[in-house]
Amino acid sequence: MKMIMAIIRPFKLDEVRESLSAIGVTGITVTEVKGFGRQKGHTEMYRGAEYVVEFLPKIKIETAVPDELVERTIEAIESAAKTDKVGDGKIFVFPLEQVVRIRTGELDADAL
Amino acid sequence: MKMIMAIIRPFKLDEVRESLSAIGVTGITVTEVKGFGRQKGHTEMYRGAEYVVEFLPKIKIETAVPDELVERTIEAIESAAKTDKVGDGKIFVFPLEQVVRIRTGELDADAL
Amino acid sequence: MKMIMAIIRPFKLDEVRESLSAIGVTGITVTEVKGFGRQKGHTEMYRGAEYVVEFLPKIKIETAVPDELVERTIEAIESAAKTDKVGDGKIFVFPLEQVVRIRTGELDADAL
Amino acid sequence: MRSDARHSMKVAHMKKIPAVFALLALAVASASAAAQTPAAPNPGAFINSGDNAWMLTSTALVLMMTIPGLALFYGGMVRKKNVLATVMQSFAITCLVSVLWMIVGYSLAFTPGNAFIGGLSRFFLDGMGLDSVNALAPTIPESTYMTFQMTFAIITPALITGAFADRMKFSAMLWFMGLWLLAVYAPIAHMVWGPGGWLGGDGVLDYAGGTVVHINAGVAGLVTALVLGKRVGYGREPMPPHNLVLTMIGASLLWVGWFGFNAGSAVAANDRAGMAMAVTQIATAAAALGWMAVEWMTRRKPTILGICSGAVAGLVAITPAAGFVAPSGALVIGLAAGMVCFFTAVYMKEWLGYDDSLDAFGVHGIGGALGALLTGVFAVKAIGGTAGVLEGNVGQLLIQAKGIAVTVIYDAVVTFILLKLIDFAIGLRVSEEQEREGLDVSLHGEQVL
Amino acid sequence: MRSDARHSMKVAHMKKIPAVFALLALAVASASAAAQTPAAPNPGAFINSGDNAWMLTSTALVLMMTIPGLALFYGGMVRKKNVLATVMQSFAITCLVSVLWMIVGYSLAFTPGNAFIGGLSRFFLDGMGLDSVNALAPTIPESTYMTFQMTFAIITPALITGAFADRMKFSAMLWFMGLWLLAVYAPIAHMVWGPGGWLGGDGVLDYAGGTVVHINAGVAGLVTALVLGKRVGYGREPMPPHNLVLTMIGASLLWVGWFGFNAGSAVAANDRAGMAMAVTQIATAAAALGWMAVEWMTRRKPTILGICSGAVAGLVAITPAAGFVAPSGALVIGLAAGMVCFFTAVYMKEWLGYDDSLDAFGVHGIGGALGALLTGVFAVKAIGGTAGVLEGNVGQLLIQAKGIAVTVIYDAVVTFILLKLIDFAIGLRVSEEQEREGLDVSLHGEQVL
Amino acid sequence: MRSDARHSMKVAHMKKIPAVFALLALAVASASAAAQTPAAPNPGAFINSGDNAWMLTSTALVLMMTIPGLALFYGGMVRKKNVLATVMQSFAITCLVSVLWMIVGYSLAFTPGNAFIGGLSRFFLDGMGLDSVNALAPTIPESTYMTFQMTFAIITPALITGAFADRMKFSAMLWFMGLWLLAVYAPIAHMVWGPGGWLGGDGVLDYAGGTVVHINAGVAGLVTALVLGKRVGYGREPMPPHNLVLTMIGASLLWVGWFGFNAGSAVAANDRAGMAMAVTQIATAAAALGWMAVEWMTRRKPTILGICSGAVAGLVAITPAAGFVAPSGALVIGLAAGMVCFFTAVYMKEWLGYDDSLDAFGVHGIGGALGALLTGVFAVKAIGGTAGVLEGNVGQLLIQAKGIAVTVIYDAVVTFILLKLIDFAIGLRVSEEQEREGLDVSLHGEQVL
Ligand SMILES: Nc1ncnc2c1ncn2[C@@H]1O[C@H](COP(=O)(O)OP(=O)(O)O)[C@@H](O)[C@H]1O
Ligand SMILES: Nc1ncnc2c1ncn2[C@@H]1O[C@H](COP(=O)(O)OP(=O)(O)O)[C@@H](O)[C@H]1O
Ligand SMILES: Nc1ncnc2c1ncn2[C@@H]1O[C@H](COP(=O)(O)OP(=O)(O)O)[C@@H](O)[C@H]1O
Repeated sequence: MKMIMAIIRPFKLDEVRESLSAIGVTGITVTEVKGFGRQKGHTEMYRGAEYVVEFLPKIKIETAVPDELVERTIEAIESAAKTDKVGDGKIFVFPLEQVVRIRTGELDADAL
Repeated sequence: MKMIMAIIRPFKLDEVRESLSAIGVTGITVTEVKGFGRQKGHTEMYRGAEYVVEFLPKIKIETAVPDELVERTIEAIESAAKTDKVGDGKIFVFPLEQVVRIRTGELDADAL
Repeated sequence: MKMIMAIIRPFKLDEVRESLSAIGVTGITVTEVKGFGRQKGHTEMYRGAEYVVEFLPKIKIETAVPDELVERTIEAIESAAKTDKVGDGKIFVFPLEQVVRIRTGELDADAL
Repeated sequence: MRSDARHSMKVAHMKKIPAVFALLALAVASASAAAQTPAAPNPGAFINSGDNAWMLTSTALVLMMTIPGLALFYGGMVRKKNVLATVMQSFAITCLVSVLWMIVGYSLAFTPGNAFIGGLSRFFLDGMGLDSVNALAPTIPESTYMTFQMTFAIITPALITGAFADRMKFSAMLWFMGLWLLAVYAPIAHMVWGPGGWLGGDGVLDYAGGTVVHINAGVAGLVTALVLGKRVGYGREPMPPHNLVLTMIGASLLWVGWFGFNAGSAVAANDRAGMAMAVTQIATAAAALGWMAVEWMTRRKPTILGICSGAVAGLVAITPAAGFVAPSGALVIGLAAGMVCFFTAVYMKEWLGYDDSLDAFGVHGIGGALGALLTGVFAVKAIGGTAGVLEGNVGQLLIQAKGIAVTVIYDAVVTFILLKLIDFAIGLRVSEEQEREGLDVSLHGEQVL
Repeated sequence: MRSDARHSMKVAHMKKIPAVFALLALAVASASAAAQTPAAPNPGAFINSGDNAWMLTSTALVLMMTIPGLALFYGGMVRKKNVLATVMQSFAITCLVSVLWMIVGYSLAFTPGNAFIGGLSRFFLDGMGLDSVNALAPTIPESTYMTFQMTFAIITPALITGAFADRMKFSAMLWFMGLWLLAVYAPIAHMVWGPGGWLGGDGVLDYAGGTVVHINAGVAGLVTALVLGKRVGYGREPMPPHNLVLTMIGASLLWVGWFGFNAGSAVAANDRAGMAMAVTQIATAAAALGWMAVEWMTRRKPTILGICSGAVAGLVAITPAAGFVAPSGALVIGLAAGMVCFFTAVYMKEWLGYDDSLDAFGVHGIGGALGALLTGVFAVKAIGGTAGVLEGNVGQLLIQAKGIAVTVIYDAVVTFILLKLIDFAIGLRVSEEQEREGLDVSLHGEQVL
Repeated sequence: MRSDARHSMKVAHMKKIPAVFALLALAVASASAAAQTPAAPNPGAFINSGDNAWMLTSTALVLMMTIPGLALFYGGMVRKKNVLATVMQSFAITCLVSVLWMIVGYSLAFTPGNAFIGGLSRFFLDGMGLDSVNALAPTIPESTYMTFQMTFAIITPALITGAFADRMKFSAMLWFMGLWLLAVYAPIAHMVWGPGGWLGGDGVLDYAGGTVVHINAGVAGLVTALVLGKRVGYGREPMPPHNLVLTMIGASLLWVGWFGFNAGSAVAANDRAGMAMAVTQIATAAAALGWMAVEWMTRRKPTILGICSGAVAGLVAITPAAGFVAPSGALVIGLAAGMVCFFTAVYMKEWLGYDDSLDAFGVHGIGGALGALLTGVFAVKAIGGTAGVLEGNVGQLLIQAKGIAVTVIYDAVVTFILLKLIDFAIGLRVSEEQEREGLDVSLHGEQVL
């Protein structure tokens, strides 16, 4: 099992969710985050003060998948989230040792 | 050391925190997230438009624990967060290589 | 590659970001979280009800770095985030198996 | 034909769609018939334009008290998942009561009838033309007076919603409020203020509604809170107000609008209106400071929720007194209200163990009763024509107590019966799952992002 | 000299800085000259203080309808990233129109000229002194009347912004609104209300602006929505309102302020003002209940957005009728408006496929037209001096239809031309990237945290 | 007895509980004695109901300026962790000043005394009955006039809070405001407006408070900002406004309420009230556009904070001028105010390096002074009875300057002394840790979720 975490553009969330559902990923956890990277931020002005806001709104999605789905999950996210402009985001793959479904106590692959 | 991450129902947070404290877990980080899974969402209506909101409010808790506490931590979360209805959430266990306490520079087990 | 996650005080974010930039870390993802730990919370009062709010506002930063940068990243965060008071936060280091840049499909070190 | 079609529709949805729509169908039917209002022979001769200007303004101010005032005052205090459902209650009550008042409420309260209830001479406002005048407001058009009184009839049931926030079905709420308006508000208003009303005739002083509005709403709130039971998780889970900025806006608009409520109750832009405004301002400020001071001393910190609650307590307590007392009396009434309501909202509720979510009873019920009694103490003959205890008229206190007692008993009994009836018919309370999810999404399919 | 300096500045920034600043430069130049207002011979003798009190109040109420009322009503309905840009539109229009109205708008609309447009006798309010009076408002100072009418001129363009929310350039918006005010609003207002106006002379009934304000704004909104095209992602991505509490506050302040709009249109604190207020309240409440009922039955849940929309639809529909109909007529007009506008905003827009973001056309255009027609049906001679169809005057319906038709056609054509001109000169729409990022940050460099 | 108990309580908490409670204890004691107001011989004969209607309304409007207007205007500009503490300041000042005004403030400012301060004839409003009248407002009840002036006394200290947002102790703030009201506001108000006041007698023109309210508040704000020092992190950490929607609501309600402020300062619903309203609207709009234009040109984007700030600057600048100038003069005053205050708030503060958090000085101090001077330039004899420079009366400019100078000097000196005294007694500033955590939680134990 792997935990796949991806940072994407907010307006791409629905497309990514759909393309994940299409390949059989049934559980996703989503967090609103701010990202700092190559994509440049914007300037805000408040009376005397001018701020460069370097953090841009992004969405983090996390989904735990069995090993055999890792490749396809990455591809699904990639194709749905891509706009070819700086700031599309990244996909990170983590080792995952154990999963438990709270409701049933099921473990690992069964718990996904 | 392991990092234990759990997705739970928002109103269970206090109970989970208490049962973790009871077994000696002293540090927790909590994030508001949205979850997508088997539990079905609700419908929202705004004049002409009807949306199926598939993402439900959930709470993510993360706690780093020494190896010997892993089992008990999982159990504590499980028992406190369970309602036996779809949507109770999941527990994920990650390997954790290093921990540093910023204030003191203490490392690993001492830093927890 | 490692994923370095740190919990810090909100007002330290800008300093930490700058000291990370200084050592060449170019991508960071930031999440608003609530932390529970040794630092004690505050009391809130609403008419009859008095609540001890144990969760304090914290910032979580996540940055994926190549192995050779891990040490310096930890140091950079440590020195920028330290105030020597309880509640400064923690740094966690995770193994990271794979990284993909969505825009280009670049992998691992190239994708950071 | 049209009304028939609507009627059968109504039957099919009986459990969901409130009775008001049946009444509305009736209205459509009657409207075509009623369109011929009698012509005005000498229109407008009786009108004092200054008085009318002030009463038009007061009507707008009192409407503003409920929407958005009270809606925000309450909406800011609930959890975020219930804020839309909470403001929806005030808004929907505004609409429902306006129509019911036009149909029959005004007639039942403010036209001649017997000592307990008015007549039906203004059913559907029949006969209210340009030149009509109600003897209770001789210098302004009846249309102005009817609408001014409508805004009082709106806010009273809306106040009750604070007691049962977060757990009542919206449909049950509409049924309850519609019936309560006609079965409780209209008769009490008639008894105290209406032509030939029993309590007013007996000398009960209630300038702007301490009894009719606040005790009435507070007691109904207490009964509803008891019948409905506590919120799921009450006492175990924290339920902090999600946005006290909204509550501050609400309290402020209540305060500003209350000038229309109290000074408007002079029904003229005269000297008594000026004095009513002055004492309202003084009592409110004193009550807010009083609440804040006690809170600061007993709980270490002054809160914005506290100072706003104190201000509302002061507004409530000065309401019956406004046209009767002098500034010095107002200062004492305000201080007393702020301190007493602090204890009733903060401690008494805990001791007695009911869940009056937003303290409709602790603030409006108690504050209204306190104000009604102190009116009997501080009334000044030179201002309102009646002396109080301090001027030697000890009996006034008993008369005031009688007004309170009658209202409390009648209100509590009828409210209880109405609630039990509705509970039997369609159920009062949402399911635990709906309550957990939040009423915004479960009842209205909307949420604040 | 000063104005010259500004002039050259203006040219340099021609594409970004709206024309108003050129006009302002002119103003600076003329001000020194115009400062000598003629002295008042017998100042104030004609003034009825009660009428003036009410009209001063009404002016404040109608201003409050736009800021913060309409700004919040619309602001709550957009996505969070556009809320500041949305409220900014109402605020900036308030400022722009105030100045243009002072310069020339008032003169064009409300001074004698020909049947289609007024004269220039009040250019820069020249000659409006303390003792001036406009024959349309004989008992109050002209300064009061001019400002009261200014607030109507403010809200009308502000209403249009709902149709093109989330995608228009701010500079283009300012140019459009300034030109539209002079080329569409001023002539239509003159034709319907102005001295010697064609439509008013022909007997078109429009008490407070069903035609001049609401049809006018609604149709201009529809044209703008069509010319601009749909929002990026419309129909594919969810665009739920981000904060309906703001929308509720806005709807409430619109309602409260509308007392100044409708009852203020009596231009006096008289009996007709009282009746106008009463029928406004009744129609609004009925419309809100009507929308809610239909929504509840057809879509299973009553919503706060629905009940607020219904209330606004009712306010719109009763606007032309207010001083002409009786309470029973108002009840029917309200019910009809709530139900009809529910269908136009919820279904018609989908069928026809235009993106009128916040339903400026569906609510104001349709509601205004419905109200204008029903005014012809329910007008009561004893109230407004003109009988409607129900009292046997069938022809009034045709006269009303003529007023609607003229407004729709003139408005649609001129609006279309103005938009095309501006599009050609500086472009109407923001870039897709700006739209994605949100107008708050991309146009104004600000955001709500 | 009761007051004794309270008194000893007070001593125990001396460092935390402000002096007002001591005064309140006194009030309680005096109230029983003062309850016998003299009877009215021929009550109400002098009252013009239209004037009274307008002044009752104006009082409500001006109260609305502070709560919720100013509270929101300021509250939206601070960081989220301080929003409740910020709105709390305006709310608590409203309560505190109301009571102090009733006790002694009104008497000190508006009853006969000497050239610098009034007398004590209305201590605790003693002797103010139904039929009382103040010679400054001969056609309305004194109760109305007293309350109207109370709302001015409320907003002036509340304006100061913008200068020291985010860092002052709540207890110190209450002490400071209470003392400042009596030691600075009351005498300045008396000198300019009071019977026998020195500056007013010398011909200083200040229609609605450019000097008394705005310069006064602005200068006190500057001194407070300097004495308190900068916010922790100022200049290093970003401190963007957390919710400019609140600021927009606040600015809008300030604007709407300002009709009561300026047109209400006619103390009658007369022709001058109408003119004051018209010029207020024009100057405000012009100032907002002026600020926006300069911002757009110098900083590339027009902002909602900018246009709102410009509107407030315009309102401030037209305040002293309202009853004296013609529309054309108002247009110039507005434009000038918008542009000048842009520079003082945006650039001057940076150059001089003080931390006037929300620009109380940059907008109110500078805008008030500019308006006071331009009143001397644009005053029109036919409107306010006094000619300005443009009509040949060059001396008026000097008189205006004198009014400004006296206010600035007196205010700055006394404010400084008061602050030092309070700092010595209980400390002015919160700890750095409290400031970091946010005042909402650290001072009030509450937060917006
Ligand atoms: N090394 C990293 N660690 C964690 N998050 C990163 C890292 N690099 C980028 N990100 C996240 O990905 C987002 C997009 O990255 P950016 O460099 O702007 O563009 P791109 O993905 O096109 O290279 C960032 O806003 C940040 O949230
Ligand atoms: N594979 C997964 N990866 C990440 N998060 C998941 C995954 N599956 C479920 N979740 C999270 O757990 C929550 C509950 O899951 P759900 O399938 O609805 O019910 P249950 O936990 O009872 O099976 C989801 O809302 C989501 O946040
Ligand atoms: N074991 C842990 N797992 C996850 N997060 C932790 C853990 N311990 C602490 N934290 C996070 O670090 C923050 C600071 O910890 P705390 O114990 O208060 O102070 P310190 O870091 O000085 O020891 C906490 O608020 C929490 O967010």
